[in-house]
Amino acid sequence: MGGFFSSIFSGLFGTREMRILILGLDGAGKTTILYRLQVGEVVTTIPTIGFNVETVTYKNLKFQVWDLGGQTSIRPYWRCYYSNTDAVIYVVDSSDRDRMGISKSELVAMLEEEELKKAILVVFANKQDMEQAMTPAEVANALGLPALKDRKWQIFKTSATKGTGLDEAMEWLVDSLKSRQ
Amino acid sequence: MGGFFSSIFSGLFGTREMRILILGLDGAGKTTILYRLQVGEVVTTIPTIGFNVETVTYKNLKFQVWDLGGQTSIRPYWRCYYSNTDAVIYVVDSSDRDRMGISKSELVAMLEEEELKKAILVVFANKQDMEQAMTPAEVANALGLPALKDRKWQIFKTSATKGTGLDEAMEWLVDSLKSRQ
Amino acid sequence: ALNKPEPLSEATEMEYLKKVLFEYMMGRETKTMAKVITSMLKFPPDQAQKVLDKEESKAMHWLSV
Amino acid sequence: ALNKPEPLSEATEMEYLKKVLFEYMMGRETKTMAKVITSMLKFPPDQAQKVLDKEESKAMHWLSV
Ligand SMILES: Nc1nc2c(ncn2[C@@H]2O[C@H](COP(=O)(O)OP(=O)(O)OP(=O)(O)O)[C@@H](O)[C@H]2O)c(=O)[nH]1
Ligand SMILES: Nc1nc2c(ncn2[C@@H]2O[C@H](COP(=O)(O)OP(=O)(O)OP(=O)(O)O)[C@@H](O)[C@H]2O)c(=O)[nH]1
Ligand SMILES: [Mg+2]
Ligand SMILES: [Mg+2]
Repeated sequence: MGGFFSSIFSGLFGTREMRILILGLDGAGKTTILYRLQVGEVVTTIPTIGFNVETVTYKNLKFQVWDLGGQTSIRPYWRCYYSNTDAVIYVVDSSDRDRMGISKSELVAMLEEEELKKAILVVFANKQDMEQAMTPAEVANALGLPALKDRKWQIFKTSATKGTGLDEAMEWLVDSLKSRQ
Repeated sequence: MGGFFSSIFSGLFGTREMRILILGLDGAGKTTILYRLQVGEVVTTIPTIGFNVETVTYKNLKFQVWDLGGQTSIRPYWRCYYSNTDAVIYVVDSSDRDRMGISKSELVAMLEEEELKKAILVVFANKQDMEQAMTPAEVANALGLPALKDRKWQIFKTSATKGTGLDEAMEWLVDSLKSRQ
Repeated sequence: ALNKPEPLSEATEMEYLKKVLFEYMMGRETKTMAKVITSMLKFPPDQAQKVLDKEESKAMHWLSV
Repeated sequence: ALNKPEPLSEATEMEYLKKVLFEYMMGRETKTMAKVITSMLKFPPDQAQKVLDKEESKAMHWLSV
């Protein structure tokens, strides 16, 4: 399959469903974000051992959104999901200063993968409602985002539980995806 | 599937392929026997971690013969293969007196399974070429065969490596399967 | 069979699982292989049943084409 | 990702494998699931390739009907 059939499909059936991955360390808020986007509500989550995949419609665009579990022992398998991915939402717990370095390492390893070469990156500096939260600029620096080459990226401050910042971030993502096509 | 479709198949396409399992403790000689039956030769074996399945033709009858690994930790999964089985070839290393009790326990557990209720049992008292081998009568007693109820069974002395006794045993098995139909 | 050790505690069991899974994924004897897999990994009964029902329906599909 | 622990050394990994395998066996997202399974269980490269080729050919089959 891949590019060739995708193009046929787009031609025949209109625009192909976009594929988006939500990645980030355990507890960052990925699952909370997925269901915020899908049903507009805060759901009660448990740590994701596996994945959730949902169809999310945003501004008449359909996305297949994958939320992968972020615990250490299952992070090595993120890469199995990279194929045909249009965008990665990378979620960071902005109040988790101790693990900012680990979060960076995982991000860097991810961006090195060939299959994600053309994927758009949008970072959610999440949990901005927490007092000790780092600012988006601090998070960006801690993750080494300014040094990224050949990558369309942007960072947004969000609070998945309060529901702030998500619309802005999704709007940017949708526009970026559209202008890329 | 099961009985209903099997009957249709027999009607449409001639006789259904018989399904035979070769079971017994590790090292009893199951794999050696399978390939003796199939290609008529002694092959070099390694312990079977998994199974071998081959089509064996004997007297114009086609059998699908499954040889399952017999090591302790994988014996619990024998039962997953029982469905639609017409006959079990139970192989015993007649020189392995120490484990005759374990062999009996496994046999008894197997025969208690509903799915094998109608299966014919043929025991191969194998490795008869070994000096310390128990006689077929001794093996039969050690396994508790004489006490079996509602079971068509027979025991044969065999040596898979020398190739003795196998023909006799298969002849009995084929006749039993035919007369049962 | 008599003793049921913890799932995959042994190298032998892991090797066995891989063999059976490979056959399953290659589409060979999938009904039997599915039984082994769900049993080795101790799938909850409802999930195991769903998997086996799925195998049945696959078998029916082949008959109907 | 950075550290690759021994296969299935952890309860989490075992639970993850079961989840992914269940989805695979139910016929959902089988290509992606196959990648996870062959990678978690460290299938030898040739076997992993065969499994993925098989998934490709299944995908082609659906397109052609
Ligand atoms: N204060 C605050 N808590 C949040 C926010 N987003 C998520 N949480 C909480 O953080 C905890 C973890 O959220 P999840 O969405 O389950 O985290 P996850 O990233 O999916 O974690 P894994 O599935 O283990 O990878 C939950 O208790 C959420 O309610 C946020 O913006 N602010
Ligand atoms: N002396 C003698 N050795 C035999 C005979 N049959 C098999 N063997 C040997 O016994 C050993 C084990 O034989 P296998 O056929 O691999 O045993 P198995 O029952 O398949 O064992 P698992 O696969 O571990 O369950 C091999 O070295 C065989 O050559 C026999 O009749 N006589
Ligand atoms: Mg989660
Ligand atoms: Mg063997």
